[in-house]
Amino acid sequence: MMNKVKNILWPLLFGIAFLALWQMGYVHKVLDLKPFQLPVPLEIVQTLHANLPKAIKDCGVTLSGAFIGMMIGSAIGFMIAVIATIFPKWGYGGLIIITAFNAMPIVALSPIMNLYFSTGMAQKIGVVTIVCMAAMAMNAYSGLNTLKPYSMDLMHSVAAERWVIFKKLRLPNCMPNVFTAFKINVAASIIAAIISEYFATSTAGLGFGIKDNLRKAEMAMGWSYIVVASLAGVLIYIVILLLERNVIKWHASQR
Amino acid sequence: MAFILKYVVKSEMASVKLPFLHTIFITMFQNAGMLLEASAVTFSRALLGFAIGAVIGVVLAILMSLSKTLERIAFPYLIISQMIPVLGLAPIIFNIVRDMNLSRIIIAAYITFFPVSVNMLSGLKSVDQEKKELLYAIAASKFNVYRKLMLPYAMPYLFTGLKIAAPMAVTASILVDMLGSKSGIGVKMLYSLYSSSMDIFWASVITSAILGIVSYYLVINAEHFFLPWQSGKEGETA
Amino acid sequence: MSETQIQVKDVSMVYTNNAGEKINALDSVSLDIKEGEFISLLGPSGCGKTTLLRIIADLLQPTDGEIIIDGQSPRDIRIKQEYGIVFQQPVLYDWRTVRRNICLPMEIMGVPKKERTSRIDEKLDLVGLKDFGKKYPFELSGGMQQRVGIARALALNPKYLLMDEPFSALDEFTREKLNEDLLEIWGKTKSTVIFVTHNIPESVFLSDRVIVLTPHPGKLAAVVDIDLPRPRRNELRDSPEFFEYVAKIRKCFQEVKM
Amino acid sequence: MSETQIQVKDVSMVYTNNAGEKINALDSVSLDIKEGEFISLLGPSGCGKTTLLRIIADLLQPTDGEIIIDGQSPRDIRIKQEYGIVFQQPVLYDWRTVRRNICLPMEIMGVPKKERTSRIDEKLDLVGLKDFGKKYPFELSGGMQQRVGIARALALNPKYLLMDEPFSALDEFTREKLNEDLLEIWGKTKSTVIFVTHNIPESVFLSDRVIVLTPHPGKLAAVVDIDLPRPRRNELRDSPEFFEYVAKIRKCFQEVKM
Amino acid sequence: STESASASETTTESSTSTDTPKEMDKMTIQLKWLPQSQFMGYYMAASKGYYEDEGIDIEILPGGSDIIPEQQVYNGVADVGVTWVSSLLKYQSQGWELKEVAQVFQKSAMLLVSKAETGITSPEDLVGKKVGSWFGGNEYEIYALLEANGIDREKDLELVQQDFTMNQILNDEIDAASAMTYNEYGLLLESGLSDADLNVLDMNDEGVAMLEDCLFVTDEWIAENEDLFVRFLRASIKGWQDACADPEAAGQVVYDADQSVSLEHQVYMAKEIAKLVTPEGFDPAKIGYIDMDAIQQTADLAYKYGLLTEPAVLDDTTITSKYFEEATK
Ligand SMILES: Nc1ncnc2c1ncn2[C@@H]1O[C@H](COP(=O)(O)OP(=O)(O)OP(=O)(O)O)[C@@H](O)[C@H]1O
Ligand SMILES: Nc1ncnc2c1ncn2[C@@H]1O[C@H](COP(=O)(O)OP(=O)(O)OP(=O)(O)O)[C@@H](O)[C@H]1O
Ligand SMILES: Cc1ncc(C[n+]2csc(CCO)c2C)c(N)n1
Ligand SMILES: [Mg+2]
Ligand SMILES: [Mg+2]
Repeated sequence: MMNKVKNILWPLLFGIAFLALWQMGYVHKVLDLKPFQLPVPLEIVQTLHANLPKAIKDCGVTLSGAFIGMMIGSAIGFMIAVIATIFPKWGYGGLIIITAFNAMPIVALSPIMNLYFSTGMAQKIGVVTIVCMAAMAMNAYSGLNTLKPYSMDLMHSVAAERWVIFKKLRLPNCMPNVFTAFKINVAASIIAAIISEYFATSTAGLGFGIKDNLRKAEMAMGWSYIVVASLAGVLIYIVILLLERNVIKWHASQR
Repeated sequence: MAFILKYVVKSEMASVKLPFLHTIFITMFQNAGMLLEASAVTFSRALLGFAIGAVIGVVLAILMSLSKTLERIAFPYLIISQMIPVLGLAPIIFNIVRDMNLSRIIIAAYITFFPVSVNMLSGLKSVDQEKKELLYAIAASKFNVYRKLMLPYAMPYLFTGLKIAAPMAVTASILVDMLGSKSGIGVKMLYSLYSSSMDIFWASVITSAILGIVSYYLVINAEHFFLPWQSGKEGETA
Repeated sequence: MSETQIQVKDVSMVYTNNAGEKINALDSVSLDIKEGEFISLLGPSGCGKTTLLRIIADLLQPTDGEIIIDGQSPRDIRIKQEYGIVFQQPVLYDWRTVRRNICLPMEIMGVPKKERTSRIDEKLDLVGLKDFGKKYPFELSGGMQQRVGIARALALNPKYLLMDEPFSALDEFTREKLNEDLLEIWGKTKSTVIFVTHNIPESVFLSDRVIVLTPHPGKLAAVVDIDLPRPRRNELRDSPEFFEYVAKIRKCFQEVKM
Repeated sequence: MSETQIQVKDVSMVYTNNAGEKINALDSVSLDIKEGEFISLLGPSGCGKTTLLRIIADLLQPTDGEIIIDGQSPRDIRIKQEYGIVFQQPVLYDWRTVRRNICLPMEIMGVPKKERTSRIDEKLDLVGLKDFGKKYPFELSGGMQQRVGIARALALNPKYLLMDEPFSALDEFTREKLNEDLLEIWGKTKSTVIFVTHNIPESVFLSDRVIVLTPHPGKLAAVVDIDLPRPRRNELRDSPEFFEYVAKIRKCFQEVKM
Repeated sequence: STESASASETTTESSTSTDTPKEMDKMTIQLKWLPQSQFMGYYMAASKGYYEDEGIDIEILPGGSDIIPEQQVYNGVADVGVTWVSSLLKYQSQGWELKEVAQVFQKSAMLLVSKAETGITSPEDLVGKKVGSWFGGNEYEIYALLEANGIDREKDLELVQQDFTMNQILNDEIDAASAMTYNEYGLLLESGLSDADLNVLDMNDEGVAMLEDCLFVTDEWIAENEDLFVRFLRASIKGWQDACADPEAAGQVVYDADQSVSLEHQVYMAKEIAKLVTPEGFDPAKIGYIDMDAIQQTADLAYKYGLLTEPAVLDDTTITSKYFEEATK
């Protein structure tokens, strides 16, 4: 219990301290910035407050796209890892293709996705999907294949079929790696969703808000959207952590 | 690919949505010089960004593994850091370093470090208790524990992270090309996209993909070089 | 209980590592094992006992020679799921509780749920881990982990039971109790058992025959038939015949080590 | 070789897992160990021997009681790098060869390079792995891995040598040889040794005193002084006094298990 | 910041610049967008050596979608910037000490283009349609157009974001698209459509024109570099004059500076740009002239339609013709 309180308290304290310094102008002093370049927290909060319903709606749009895209992308990445595990020859090609996708910047992917999808949501999901594939594929592949010595022997000794080995050995064995991938993808999916919105048809979403306002010198508004995105990111990360703690409580990292 | 083409052929904008492979390759061939030159700029910056990002990622992971408190404090903020788009970040970075070129490299590194850090940290946290106790029992210094155990143990995890980060470094480098650079694949991509030169656009996209694959192979080769025991063990566990 | 069931024919094993160096682990080992026989393998550490066991279990392909079991290949037997193996290391899956680790091979073999539960209960009791069914492997002591591995293999009632130093991490009394229990189970299931051990009295107590291997590379050094009456109880250990066998095998062993 | 050096005072250990369940592993164990003494811990599997060893080595904090060593805490001793530990599992680093695994603690203690090399050679020879120095752990048999762990601890000439079933995976002869060797080394280094084993004759052969623990939770059941002359050689094992001690301890043990 | 990529300039300049030992003043100009004929005046001046003649070592920084000229100039990445007047007014209203110092485009280049079959010939026809805008400050002329014609931008039609390609209108995903006369409109023509296939709403004709490309600086910089800036402006105006006089040549110069956009497109753009910089009846000698009436209209529209929350301050803290007059003396 004490630990749980500490888990939340420490980062919170740190955050508050940082916000205080920022509010009191020290951050600006150090970075040599004017408040109209980087607004102070209170101003951001006030702006956010005034604009809350719209911010929440925009957040919903971006997050749902990010979440769906992350799930699809992770699923595809995972599937590629599975194929690479079962059919090493084929799958290796799959991993290479994923790598190739991973080298396409979001700013190029977004207009490409605009060609394929007409709604902003579909375009966003398309972009996020591609962005999230690699981390999952690489991590899952390593988790599916780095088995403890002799654990495979046990399976072979009872002539377990491939998919049984997969289900009962490889799959649980790769769970820690899957969580690692999710931690990367939480961040990747949200930022990808945001950037895809720069180029989307739709004028909803955090990304549109950020770009539109930062361009128009509405810094407080723009940053309030960044704040919302950050909070959402941290929130999803915490959810992932809680899941992790329950799903892989047997793993060394959880002790 | 064939499937996509077939599907695309039916659509009116076929050649825009996904141009035929041969046209891309012809374009690439015709513009080979320009693309190579641009690739060199982008790739070298990617390498630099990757190197810096990887080092930062590893250092952050080590710091976070040293102290659980630090991890608790830092990790949420690392996530937050990744939520700040370049549009908002670039002016701040520039204000700190006061040099556009350096800003670009920093931004590339900033984008790259995260997967390295997460994977490395997960490796450092996966070290078996008994392996740690062996060193703890002889009061090995933290430095030695990391040098002799944690770091070698986390190497495979690190390389998984690097395999994710290497093509991302290309992405990042292309992105920072677009921050007012005058050459690089990103510049070609942007110019061609906005002037509807779709052939060149696709050629640059394919080039960036190739750069990603090259970077991936570089990491794989480094892995085989640095982790020979890894390949030995595979034979056993496979 | 008379026909040759497992034929080990001139089996050799040479390990080659990445650097191309070769380790000669087994050299032309031949052996006939009868149905329902209880065989012990003895031999100095590193002589190839585990290697031989793994070859019989089709977990490793010999570089030379072959194994024939009931006219079939080890592979066929393995596919028919007729092996039960206790590994030298416990080989438990970290993410499964003790019960679910024991359950695993039964799940794979399609043993009905109810049957599984009752077998798990029975075998947990046998190895003295009744209260630890819900624990994870990392919560167990070394010997307890090993016992889970034993329970797992026994729960299968396998036709061929291969055991690699199953009792090495146990105290003498637990060991002797489990020796008796094992014989009792064997008496019922009529499994063919190949049992690797370093404990000479244990091998005498359990076996119909004791095989002694030489070190580097493992070769057949001696085969000792143990003509002690069955059923055997632990009192037998105090009998002079028992001592004689132990002494005899000890001698073989000593000669081998030279 | 007379003063109390290690004082185990009312040490209790209760493990609590994530679910909040408690396992009572040690209950109020008290024990005085003299400088240079060779002590064996005996007890049924899961009784807390490893737990006690780990508490003494400062790898685990007892939930109650304390350990005082030479007037200091285990932590102080650990910081002074005076422990050498042989773990129950071999605990080798996969990425290091046998030699470099043995070398590891010496590197950390700053033993000069030349000295390291000669100690590695010596200890490799001792455990019979001369030809395996360049191999990686996965190329070794179970017993060979365990011997690497032994060589690694012995190479340190530690003031306090804690050994957790070091010889359990070895054949009787290797074991008996290493028993003698260990005594010889101990005679020279004057280490204080705490030795966990399941082998009663081994404990008698090696120890000045044998400690027997009860199961669940581990409590002190008996302390048996072994008044056999030193230096001891393997011939001693055939002497009646030896048998007497073995029988006596076996009896203690049997009572404990009830 | 020294750019490795300044190679492109050295190729065009090297013939004249290698043997000039004279001490040169370094100066940097931040464009609002990619290197293209939209900025031909500066490229022309650079290529003809006008900057050099004024003792200026010029560096031209391209823009892009993640680059905001106001921020670049304010932060000191560049000395002078090109931006749209409305955008600059907004930054000024937020406290950024930036000052407009020359007005290069005298007209708005903003169009709403639609395919002829959609039948959008007047603003009223936009009702019920999907209309594209780049937003980020580029939407206010459209707002003005709509509201001036009594159309509610929330209810009567759907405003969607355009990426910077013209694919959406080509794909019929939107009915009308924002387009600059000099760029996007040309892209549509190049994609096979003809003038006859397209309907156009021109902001100038609709009376809602807002001024675009202007030059601006920070107060701080200009205070110390008055003379340098005047020299820069003089050279730039000369460049623009040459470019407007011979757009074909200007297109070629820009094309030489950056190869990735086709020559035809650069030439097309150059011709259109010439019409904005020197509209019919405009004296080329006055290129850069600040027409305060037009500025006032821009400011009024910006305030009226919500870009600005209070009327713009138009005095010599925000805009000045002083240097223009100096340069054209
Ligand atoms: N995977 C492997 N690669 C290379 N060599 C191996 C491998 N496994 C075993 N060996 C070698 O083969 C020989 C026999 O090993 P094995 O494990 O069969 O011995 P063992 O008789 O079971 O010994 P122990 O009683 O110590 O378990 C040893 O010399 C060992 O070094
Ligand atoms: N990390 C742990 N978490 C929870 N319980 C543990 C843990 N380690 C040991 N235990 C429990 O503590 C008790 C004693 O374990 P310990 O390892 O000390 O036994 P041991 O005497 O060394 O047994 P063995 O001879 O089998 O190695 C056991 O019941 C075990 O389940
Ligand atoms: C973020 C952003 N979006 C749109 C424009 C509008 N715009 C003005 S000039 C130009 C290029 C050539 O037409 C474009 C697209 C801009 N400047 N910045
Ligand atoms: Mg073995
Ligand atoms: Mg133990």
